[in-house]
Amino acid sequence: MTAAGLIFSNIHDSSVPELTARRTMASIPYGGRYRLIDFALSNMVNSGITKVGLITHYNYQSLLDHIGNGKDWDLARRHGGLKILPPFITAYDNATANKVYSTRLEALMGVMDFINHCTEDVLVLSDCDVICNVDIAQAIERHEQNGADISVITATVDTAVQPLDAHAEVVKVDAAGRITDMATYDAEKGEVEVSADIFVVRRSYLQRVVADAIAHGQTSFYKDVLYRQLPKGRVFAHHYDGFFGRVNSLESYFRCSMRLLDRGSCVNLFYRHNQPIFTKVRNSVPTRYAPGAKVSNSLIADGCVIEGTVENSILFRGVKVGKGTRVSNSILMQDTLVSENVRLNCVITDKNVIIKDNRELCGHETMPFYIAKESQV
Amino acid sequence: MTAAGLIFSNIHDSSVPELTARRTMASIPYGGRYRLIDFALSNMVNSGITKVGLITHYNYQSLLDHIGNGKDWDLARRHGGLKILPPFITAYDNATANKVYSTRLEALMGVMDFINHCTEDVLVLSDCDVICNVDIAQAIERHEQNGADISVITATVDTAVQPLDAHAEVVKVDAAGRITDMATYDAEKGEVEVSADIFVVRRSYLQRVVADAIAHGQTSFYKDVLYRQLPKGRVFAHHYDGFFGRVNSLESYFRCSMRLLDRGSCVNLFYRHNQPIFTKVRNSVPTRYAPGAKVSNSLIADGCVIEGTVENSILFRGVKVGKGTRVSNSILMQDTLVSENVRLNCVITDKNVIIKDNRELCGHETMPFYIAKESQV
Amino acid sequence: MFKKKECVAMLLAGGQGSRLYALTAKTAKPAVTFGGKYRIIDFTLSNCVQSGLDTVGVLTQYQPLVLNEYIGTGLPWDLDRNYGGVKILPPYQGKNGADWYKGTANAIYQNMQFIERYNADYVLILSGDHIYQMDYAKMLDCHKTNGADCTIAVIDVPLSEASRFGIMTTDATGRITKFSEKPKNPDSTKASMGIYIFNRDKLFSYLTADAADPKSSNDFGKNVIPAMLAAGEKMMAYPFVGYWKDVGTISSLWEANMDILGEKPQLKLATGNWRVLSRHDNAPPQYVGPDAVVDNASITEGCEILGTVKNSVLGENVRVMEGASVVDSVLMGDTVIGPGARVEYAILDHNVEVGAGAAVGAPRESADGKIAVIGEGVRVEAGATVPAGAMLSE
Amino acid sequence: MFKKKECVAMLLAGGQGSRLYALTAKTAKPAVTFGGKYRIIDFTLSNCVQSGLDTVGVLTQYQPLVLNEYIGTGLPWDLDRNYGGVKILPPYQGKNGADWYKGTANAIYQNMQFIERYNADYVLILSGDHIYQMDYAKMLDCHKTNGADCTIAVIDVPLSEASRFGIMTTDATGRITKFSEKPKNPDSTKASMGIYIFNRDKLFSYLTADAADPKSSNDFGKNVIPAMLAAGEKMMAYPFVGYWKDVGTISSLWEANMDILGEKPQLKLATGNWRVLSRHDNAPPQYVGPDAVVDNASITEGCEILGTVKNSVLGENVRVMEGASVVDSVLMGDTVIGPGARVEYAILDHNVEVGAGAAVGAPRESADGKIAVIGEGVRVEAGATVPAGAMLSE
Repeated sequence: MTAAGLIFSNIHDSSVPELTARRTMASIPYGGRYRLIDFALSNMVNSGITKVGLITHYNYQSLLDHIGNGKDWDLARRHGGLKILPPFITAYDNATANKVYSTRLEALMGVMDFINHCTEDVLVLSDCDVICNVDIAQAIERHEQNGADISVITATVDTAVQPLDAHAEVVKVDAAGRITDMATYDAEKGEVEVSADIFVVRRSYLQRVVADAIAHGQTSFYKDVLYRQLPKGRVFAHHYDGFFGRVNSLESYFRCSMRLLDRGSCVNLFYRHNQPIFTKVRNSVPTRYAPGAKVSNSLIADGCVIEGTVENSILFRGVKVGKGTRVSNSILMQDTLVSENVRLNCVITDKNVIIKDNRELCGHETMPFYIAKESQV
Repeated sequence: MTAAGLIFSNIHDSSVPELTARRTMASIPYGGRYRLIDFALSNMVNSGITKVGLITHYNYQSLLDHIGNGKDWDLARRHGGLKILPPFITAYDNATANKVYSTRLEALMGVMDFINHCTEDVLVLSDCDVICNVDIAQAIERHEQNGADISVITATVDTAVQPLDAHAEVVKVDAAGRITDMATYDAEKGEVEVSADIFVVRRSYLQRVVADAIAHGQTSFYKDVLYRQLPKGRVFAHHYDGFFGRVNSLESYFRCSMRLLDRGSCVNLFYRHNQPIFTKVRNSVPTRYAPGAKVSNSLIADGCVIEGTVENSILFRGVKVGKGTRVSNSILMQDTLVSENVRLNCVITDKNVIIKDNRELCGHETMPFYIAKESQV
Repeated sequence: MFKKKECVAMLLAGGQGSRLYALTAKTAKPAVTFGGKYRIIDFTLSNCVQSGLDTVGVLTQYQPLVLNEYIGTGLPWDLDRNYGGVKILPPYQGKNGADWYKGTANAIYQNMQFIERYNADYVLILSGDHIYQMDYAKMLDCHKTNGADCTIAVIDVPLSEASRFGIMTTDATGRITKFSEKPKNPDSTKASMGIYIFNRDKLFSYLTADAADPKSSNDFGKNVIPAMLAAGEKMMAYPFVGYWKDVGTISSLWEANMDILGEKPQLKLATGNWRVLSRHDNAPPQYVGPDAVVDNASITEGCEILGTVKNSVLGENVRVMEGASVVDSVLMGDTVIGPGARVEYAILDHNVEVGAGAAVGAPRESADGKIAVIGEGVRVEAGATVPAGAMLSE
Repeated sequence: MFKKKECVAMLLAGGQGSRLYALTAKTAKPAVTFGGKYRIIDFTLSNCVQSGLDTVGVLTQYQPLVLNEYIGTGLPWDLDRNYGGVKILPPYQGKNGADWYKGTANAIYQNMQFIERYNADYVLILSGDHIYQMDYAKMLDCHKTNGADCTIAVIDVPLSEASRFGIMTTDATGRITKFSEKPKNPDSTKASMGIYIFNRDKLFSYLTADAADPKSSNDFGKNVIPAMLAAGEKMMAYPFVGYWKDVGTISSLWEANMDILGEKPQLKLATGNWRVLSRHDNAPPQYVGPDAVVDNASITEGCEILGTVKNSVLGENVRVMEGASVVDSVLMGDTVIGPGARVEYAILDHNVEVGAGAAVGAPRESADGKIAVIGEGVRVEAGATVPAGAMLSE
């Protein structure tokens, strides 16, 4: 079975307004050198998919900068490869002029041309707010064996550790893997099985249900399409049990990031056999630990210069930590400059932030202190 | 002097509504296998420019398909290369939300980030409605020698052959090459010197005048910026004397195309030493002339199959001309299928048009008959 | 980081192709131009890509410069990949000295390290000098389904011609029971196409044994295949039906070119999504002048036809001037046929210039099968005559 | 269609680098890892790209597989171009037989065709085994301004060391008046860096004469440069000031690695827009564990440090387990230092495994300059001891 991919870059942007003020959910930096889209893209590429449509609506300049020509994911191809699907806007007034899709179903309607021109048997749909490393090839194989219309990747979430919100869809699955029920998360406690918002769909089936939804003026992919298909018994779950994180608030972003400092989780996400996570290659120099630097329990990207103390933190590329400075429990994004004798605790700095000498900034793990892009403190 | 390029893909779209209904001016097919943007891009690449920003506003899916990852222009690079600059739209309401630029100056304001991040000394600005093959490297050299702020590429147009409209800017130049006066075309007859809408500008100067124009709420690059700079004496003309065509109506599109059947003009445009016109490579087979085919004075792309008669026409890739058919004075775009025993005269077919057996369609050179994309007649 | 590849293709492109004489003086046979805008190797490379094989080692030895330039980064075939893609594998100097490739098997033997890097389970051995379109993925499926050690693609040839080929005798299941290289009295019409799929480990052990045998000529057909057969390995034939031509001689090269012409060409260069990919320059569309006559011809970009072209295949940038005629000929490209010149029943390599009024070749009816061949860069003076069957080189 | 290139760079990368012993057993010297995430050749390649030279021929001969894979399509250096870019130029078999490269000049001689294709006016000759950052565009400007036939980059060396180099004596204008290869009594401190710019036609005529001379050893330094000087060609010295190091020996390789460490490193890998480009995998960020000690070190992606690292350079995917210590050492990558193991004053090639509790090398103070070297793929058993200055290979 051949497969093509389709990635929604903006869905759920509004959950994390701080980080998406000038970027898409897809281009939120994560884990020292990644952007959230790297997970969706790598999952597809690792499963042998070589054609991916990337649905963009707004704010996607930073996403285009990250993606470049797709070479870093080996998707710079003459045939297939990565295709940007911009919103359909025209200069002339008409029904669709200046329309920016807001739901998954509307977005699908907007890219029916792309879907119709594919020749692949199945499509893999993915959002960008989940962090996982799924063997999608296996899911496609099962999809075929099951004779499924739609297969939903699902994961088990312990709500005590990862709180959920109403963006999550809870699934009930029978012994054969069939999804029997599906509902928006409603404050259940304990371990719940949720959709990862990654779908394997037969292309012809998707064409039909989307056309039908258009005809009926429907708007929700879950409520109007998926829910109604359940009784037919051809919607299956494919359980994934590796690292699973979902970014639905600044706090959950902080929590999902800090989970990487648990070595087991980090290895589970990044070191799966034959499933590397690809990202844009930036020609950074190695990180230099100056004489006298002290670092512990931290994840550090290349291109950093560390002269002070760093603990329980994540440093993105090009971060500088000056002498006499102590950075604890913090996330410092690309090219953050922390000068000398600074104290940071539970702080998130966005790109190109400058923290001057002798500053002391302190948040809390339930309320990290976010410093916006290019701020100087 | 280092240079970067900036291409406006949508300016003047409204001049040719037929051809831009679902594409940009930049992606109008021309000359059998090209799109109009190929001229702007090739001019830049041939002058050694390796970083080009492509300003897109609307309708740019077909442009993205043509450009791909930029490999065909050798612009698929890690550093520099081709950068798509999409409109700044955000999901959140604010002053610039859903704003689609309509003038060159507004477009420049929208991409100041790109301009500010360039490190090159000069920028080359180009529209997509002119067809020419200019040695821009030479223009940049003169620009430097002249100590110019702006150099405008100009060409001589004989209005008897190529009618002009109010989009054209007429320039007056002194012996030293300085532009002394500039005005919108106002029905002058005979040979007039007009701007090709290609500019070489010092980057720092452009930053300053655009910032100034923003501060003063101005909107026109010509009227508010260029006209006012003339008295300072640092605006120069760089005369170009090769093939020059400008598409400002369907009729002028037809005329500019037919000029390629004059072998001298065609060679002048396409065979300049070290200045090839690059375009997207499509893996077409060679064109096959079946036994009995008759072809004269025509420009024919690869991938055609000709069984009938073709005269004074331009055939794009993948066109089929059936037995007993006669195609005269026509432009058949990509994958047009002309069946058997058809007569076409002064017809323009857009992509994927099908003309069935025994049809007879006839326009006039002053009023070519345009058949829209994917029509069946 | 090398991700595992199920199957790696090894394309033997080192042959000199000496029976193409002037056409292979400066270039290896796989790089010879075919069909106006292709090189012979394009067929095999395109087969690989369209069969989903994205890791191809190209083994070069003889005059590789043109081939190296042509393949470049692999862009035209979408083989410019971060992992895999097309890689040129020339002979090299190791710690213990230098070795040229001694035979087809030896060439693969010296590059086992390349195959190991991708940890491939299967190795597909190809040669770069046949014209055909084949889906290797189906052959691999067959190989796996059969649980074979080696699968060899075969094509039915007329019994009268079978003695020119390596002939496979098979049992009812398709298992090869006998292999005879150019048998005098062939007992089968299944000819080997020189396309082999091997299980990697089996291949390596036979190659290692073959390399240790000083008497071996290190050739697949002569040594490795017979050795495997003798040892009772499971070797299956994979029947192929379709156009297939060895273009190893002047006349077969001419014929194959002519096969792309006609009302219904025998050799289709594109069918559905399957097409032959090639590297070509960005030349403008072809121009056919007011008084030109073009009848039954294949013409490509950059050509300018002012005279007559009949039953001919023209490559890029050929100019046929006023009053000139080109009949029953193959012009590879970048060539000028001067005013009033006549080219008949001939093959012209790249960059040939035929001066005004010159005559190359003779009408096909009277040429008695003798094709005139003009090598790269040759200039035929104005008014000169090149007889049928002549072979000119620089 | 080859567009003209003003200057083409030819990078000699065929040397064995035998004084690096175990480190060059399986790979050519230019492909040896340096500074944790670079190969030695990255410095020269990056210099080319950042000087605006986009056409680079890399001449390979000895153990080219690793180098070929590493350079690949040229992507990391933005040299995967449609016109120009980086091209590997191995020795090849021509119509009249096969030739390995006999010397540096012979390697260029055999590839004159490559330079001709780009119709270059100038040829820049480089070698791939020095660590330095230099803007060749400035050198070319100088060459043109001087109207020179050949320009040679020189660096000032201490008079005491001058006898180890090719020494140029110049007049007041910088014109070279004398060239002495490793002179006993040097009369100048200007040492040749082995970087030459030639006018193309001059170069070709001297190379052709050199190739015809059976007594020549076909070397630039020994034959071509002296011949040009003797003939009175205009040869200019181009002075270079900055970091420059020949990393041809174990100790110089170790020292150059250490030069990227410290409060203010002597060797800066990136300054402003100028940076050394390299190919590297997509490894996750480095992890420094709760009890790790990292002091004065350069560490790159994919590393996991649970023990102690001091005064050391670590390449990709090095794991230093609990209680292990790495001091005064260079670990090229993909290596595991087992729990409690100790590595001091050593160079470890890729894929080395040091078992738990093993000891490699001796403290620098007591090692008497003897660096322990462990070749690619070697496994040091748990508890084993590898003495200072030992040289292990697989």
